[in-house]
Amino acid sequence: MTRPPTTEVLQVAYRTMRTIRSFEEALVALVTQGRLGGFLHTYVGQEAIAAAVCAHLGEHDHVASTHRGHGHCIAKGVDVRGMMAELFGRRTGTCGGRGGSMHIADLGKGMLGANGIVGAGIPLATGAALTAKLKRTGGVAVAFFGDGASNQGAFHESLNMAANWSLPAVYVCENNGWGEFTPTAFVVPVKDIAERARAYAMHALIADGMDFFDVYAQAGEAIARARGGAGPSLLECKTYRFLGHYVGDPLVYRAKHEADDWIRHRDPLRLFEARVTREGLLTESNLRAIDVDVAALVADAVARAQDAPFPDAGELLHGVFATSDAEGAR
Amino acid sequence: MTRPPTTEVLQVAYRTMRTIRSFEEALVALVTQGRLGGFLHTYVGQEAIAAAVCAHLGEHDHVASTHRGHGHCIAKGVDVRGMMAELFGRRTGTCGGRGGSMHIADLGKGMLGANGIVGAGIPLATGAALTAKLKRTGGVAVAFFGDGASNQGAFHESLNMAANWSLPAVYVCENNGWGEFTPTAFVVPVKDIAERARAYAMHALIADGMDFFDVYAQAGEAIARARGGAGPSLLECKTYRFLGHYVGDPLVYRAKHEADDWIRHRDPLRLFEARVTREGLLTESNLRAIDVDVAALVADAVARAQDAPFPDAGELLHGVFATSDAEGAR
Amino acid sequence: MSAASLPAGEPRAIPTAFAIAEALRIAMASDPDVILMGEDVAGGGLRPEGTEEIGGIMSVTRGLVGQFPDRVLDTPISEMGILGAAVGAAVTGLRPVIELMFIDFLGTCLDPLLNQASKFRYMFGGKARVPLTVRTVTGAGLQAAAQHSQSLYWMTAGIPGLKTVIPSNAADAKGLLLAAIRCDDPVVFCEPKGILFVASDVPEGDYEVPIGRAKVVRRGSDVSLVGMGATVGMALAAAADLERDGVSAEVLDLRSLAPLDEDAILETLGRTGRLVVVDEATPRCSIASDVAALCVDRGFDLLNAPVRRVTAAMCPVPFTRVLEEAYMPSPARIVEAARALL
Amino acid sequence: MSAASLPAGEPRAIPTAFAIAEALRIAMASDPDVILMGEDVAGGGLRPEGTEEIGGIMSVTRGLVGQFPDRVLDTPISEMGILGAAVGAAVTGLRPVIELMFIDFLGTCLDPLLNQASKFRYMFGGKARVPLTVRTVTGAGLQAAAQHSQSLYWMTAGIPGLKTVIPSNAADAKGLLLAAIRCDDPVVFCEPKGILFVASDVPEGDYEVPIGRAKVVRRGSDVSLVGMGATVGMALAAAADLERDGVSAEVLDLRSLAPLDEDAILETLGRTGRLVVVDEATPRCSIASDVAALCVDRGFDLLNAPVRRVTAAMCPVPFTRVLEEAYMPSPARIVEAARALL
Ligand SMILES: Cc1ncc(C[n+]2csc(CCOP(=O)(O)OP(=O)(O)O)c2C)c(N)n1
Ligand SMILES: Cc1ncc(C[n+]2csc(CCOP(=O)(O)OP(=O)(O)O)c2C)c(N)n1
Ligand SMILES: [Mg+2]
Ligand SMILES: [Mg+2]
Repeated sequence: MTRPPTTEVLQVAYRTMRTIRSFEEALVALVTQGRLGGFLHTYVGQEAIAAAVCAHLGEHDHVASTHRGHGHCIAKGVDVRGMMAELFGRRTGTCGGRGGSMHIADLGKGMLGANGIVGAGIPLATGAALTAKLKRTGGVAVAFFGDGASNQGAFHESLNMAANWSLPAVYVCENNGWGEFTPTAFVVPVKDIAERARAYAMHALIADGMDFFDVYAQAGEAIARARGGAGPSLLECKTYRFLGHYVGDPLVYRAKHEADDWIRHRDPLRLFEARVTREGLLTESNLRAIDVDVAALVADAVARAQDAPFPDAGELLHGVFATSDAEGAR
Repeated sequence: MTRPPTTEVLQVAYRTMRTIRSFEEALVALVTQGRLGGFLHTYVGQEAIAAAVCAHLGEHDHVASTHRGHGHCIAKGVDVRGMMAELFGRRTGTCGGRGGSMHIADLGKGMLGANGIVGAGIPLATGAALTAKLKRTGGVAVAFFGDGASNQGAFHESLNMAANWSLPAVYVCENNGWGEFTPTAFVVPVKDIAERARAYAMHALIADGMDFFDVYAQAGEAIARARGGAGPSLLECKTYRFLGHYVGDPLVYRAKHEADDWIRHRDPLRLFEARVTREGLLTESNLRAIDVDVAALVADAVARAQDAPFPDAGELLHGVFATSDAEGAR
Repeated sequence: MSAASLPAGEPRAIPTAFAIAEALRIAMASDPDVILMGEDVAGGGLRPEGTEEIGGIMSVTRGLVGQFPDRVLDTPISEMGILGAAVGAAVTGLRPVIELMFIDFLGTCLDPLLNQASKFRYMFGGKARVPLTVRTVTGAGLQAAAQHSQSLYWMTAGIPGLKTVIPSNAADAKGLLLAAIRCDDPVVFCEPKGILFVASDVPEGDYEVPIGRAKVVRRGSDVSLVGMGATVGMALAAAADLERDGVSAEVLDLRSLAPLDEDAILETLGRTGRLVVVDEATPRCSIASDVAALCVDRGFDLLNAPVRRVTAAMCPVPFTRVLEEAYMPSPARIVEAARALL
Repeated sequence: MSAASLPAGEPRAIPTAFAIAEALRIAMASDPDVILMGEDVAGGGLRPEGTEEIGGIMSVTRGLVGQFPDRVLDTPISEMGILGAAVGAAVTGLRPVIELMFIDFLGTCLDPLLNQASKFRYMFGGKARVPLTVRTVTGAGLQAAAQHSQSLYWMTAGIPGLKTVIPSNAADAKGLLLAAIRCDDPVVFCEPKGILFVASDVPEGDYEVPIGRAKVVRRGSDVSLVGMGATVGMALAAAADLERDGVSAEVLDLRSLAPLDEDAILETLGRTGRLVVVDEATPRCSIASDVAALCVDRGFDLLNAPVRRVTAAMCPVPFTRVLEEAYMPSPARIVEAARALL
């Protein structure tokens, strides 16, 4: 049983969720103004999952993410200014402007990267868990991925390996009801993706992905199991993607009322706020202070990013290889 | 419920099993004598499965096979003389000598090919089932594969697709306890591979793969479901590979008594013979007559194969493309 | 049934994406065995009122599911399963057209192309037919970054038994796609980002552009610029630039990467004696290298100068605009390479 | 820690497979982060009495699990999972060495190499290290047929950010593998069937052969024969043949396919003016094409004759011996190609 979150955990979690929300609201605005390019996928609506899972992780734990990676990066402690600069393609970006939204990584923070290949993060986290086990680091590795990714062969192969080797890994499936423009029910014949754990005799859990407290509890259990040597788990979080698949998505394929219902009644930030204030865990003024902080941080990130220099075209071939003698070599 | 096999079915089945056994015993001898090369994987011990499953199939049904494909080919009606000539690399071989053991295919007989890539036959059968469904041929497609192949991503993706589309497919996993030189239990964390069907809400069955009658009954049910539009099944058959992984395998990795127990007590041909004679379904003389026939057939196949011509080196580039103008084109 | 002889109608300027859609519609209408499969190509079947399918990430298949409800199939995100099933369907009587969203995803589904589709006919003794088409988006230029911007057609072109084509304009896209779908061999049909939303004249009706034939798209006498897909436009722009300096450049559009039209390459080399090949892909093991190697082999006596390859840089595709531009071939780089040969 | 400076012991003639095993043993003994993963590399852990592990299909890893029980890991038949996990392990502190049984299986596990291992460092702004080695068997000649005989190293060599090496003899195999394992970049290490069980002199002890450096293995002045892996032996046999006719052939062993040692190629071309490149792979998008293209680009002024490519045929690998022989390069075909240049 996971202990209930402390006040500090709640403060950090709210800050994380609010930062994700504000960061991405800023992105949508910037794209609309034509100031940002590339393929951007927002995490709005799913914030509670990254915040609650990462609340149990330290810097020596690893996370592998997806194309929808901003939330996981922020929750894992990647610097928001660096992220914004990255999206602007600047030299000061997390990846020096070379990666972009789908490739933000910060290995020093245990963030193995967003990933443009659906399902590809799952084996990466499995490998990080293998390192933790063999080197006895005490670390845990978490793979975040979507419902759609659970249809990839890499999912199957990885969970099987993790179960065989009893790795300290947690597989967090964020089931948001859609894979791009196709409803999950159309391509996944089981009601719960958690059911798939049976194919590997793996521990499975289901959480309400809109409820920070539920995800916190379930993820806590899964991560404690992993850390304690009891092996991997599959944690399914039921959630919803509030915005389009990508920024610019015309959203013609989704009934408007479907999204409206979720947004109105199941917004994870509003649910969180209602509960913490109702239960006296945090005060309204605590929350508003964080909002102010976060707004300032995001504004500052944008301001700095757009003033930062671009990389130099002459550096095109830098960093292909670690062995510098081969740099740019064919 | 599958109706019990008729006398005719039993005769054909015994002939099939005996042909597989004799064909492969001949191969082992030929390799030992240095008369055959290439990578050969024998089906000895697993004959009841191919015979019983294919007893329910007609020429308009399709089968996809594995590296261990001789048994499936023979059971699906591929000409034994052509197969032997193929292994000898002759022009008269099923594939003109170009394919070899791991690539015997006969599309006219509904045999989509042995396959050198573990797991690769599973999507092929899925596609054949899709054709059957869309073209309303009434056909069924069967994928044979090993326990080891159930760890491949292609297995997961294919079963998921088949379940989603309710395809007329049957996935027959021949669990022989080993994948090459590694015990199944070491790489598959579930006791029954049939359990994996749950990940797709798919119908699952388990049969004793050494017992023709049991496989016949279970496969009959699965195939009838598929043909009747009730969707795919996963049928696990528990079996054992009597010989090495490949012809020439030193077998140092397997305890001798393990194989001996199976061979002594669970030989599918002997179990079949005991039951049909005990129950008066076939007579001893029926069986011996078939043995004589089969021995003659195999001997003739070998004799013809070794006298048949090799292809001409000048034909190296023939048959790369169906559009002949591009033959040999770069 | 070849439609090459049918009268093709009047041309209209439409974007390549629309020309592709037209080809799909014609192919499906003229052959009931043609099916489409891919992620979001139908978009979830029966839709709630007021919604529409998006028709694949580039909206190319939009509207097709309405016209051919049983033959446009949404798939799970299971590229290996999809391509493998497509091969199985192709050898059993269907003529599948697969949408592989980006060619970068080849990493998840190479086996059905590498070891199955391309080898069946040969390996089975010349007896199988594998009428499979894989449509896939290629190329950089949209800041789609390292995993959504590659030009991996060299990987498919290098596989014996597989054909790979790449149009440079909307009319060829339509005709090549019709030819690909009707071909009894597996064909990879590349849809370069750089031309997908560019409009050009496309004839109405049913016609095919033959696979395996390059086309001279501009006559010239001083230097040959050999391009493919989006680099043909770059080569034409470079040729226009060169013309201002009095240099006459011929432009050859390969159209088919495998089989390669070797004769057409040698013919243009014979006319000019100088050749620059322009390839959106990275330089190693590339179509560009094959063209150069052909010139120094069968074309040796025709050569008056080195053969230069203008390609992408030998690094992953960078995200930021300034690096992505430096990474890609460009008219300026072509001009520079050509000038150095004169 | 580079071991290049350690004194290497006396050479003994051992098969390449043993030299590879020796390199693995040394690498594991000298660095606790080195792990081995692959199918049957350990063979099922605790064994019943009287049984032994087979140590991978080529028995290369036999005995290693006894010495390093926690670091030799049997995997399921899950190449995508294995390679993907290896990338994850490599960026988090291990130095994995993967056995991909045959390079033909690349079709099931390309993505971790194509889109992950090779791109991480660049895409993450030059900040990741991916010390991953993939050992894999390549080549034809054992009648292993179309799906177990390919020389697909062109596919990995063409990927930016990935290194690909291929030894031609046992001593290089040992030194190149040690260098590959200790390299902080991902390296594909090819083990050609044609040399795996051929014995040659191998020094004892710990030494590295640097990645990216070709080696002249025979001096000559009339024609250069450029080989790699098993074709080096063929080139040497051809050179011996040519010598009987008074033709002096130089033989260059590429050893590293990516990066390619361009200078070494141009140097040998400079010495002879004539070049034949011999590649076990199919001709399209090949290392052979790259070498030819280099010659006609930077080496144009050195060329006295066409550059010929002796490669496998552009078809799947046939099973029957007579066709497999016709398919593969051979000393006779090299001699013929070289003679035609003189
Ligand atoms: C291998 C691969 N196939 C397809 C895509 C295109 N694609 C990007 S996101 C996406 C949908 C993913 O759905 P899901 O896993 O549910 O994640 P979500 O977008 O809902 O967060 C698809 C198909 C891809 N990037 N990689
Ligand atoms: C993709 C792939 N990986 C590995 C191999 C090598 N291999 C051939 S057979 C085999 C074992 C297969 O085990 P299983 O599926 O249980 O079939 P069995 O041999 O027991 O019939 C392996 C690993 C292969 N051919 N293809
Ligand atoms: Mg989703
Ligand atoms: Mg098995």
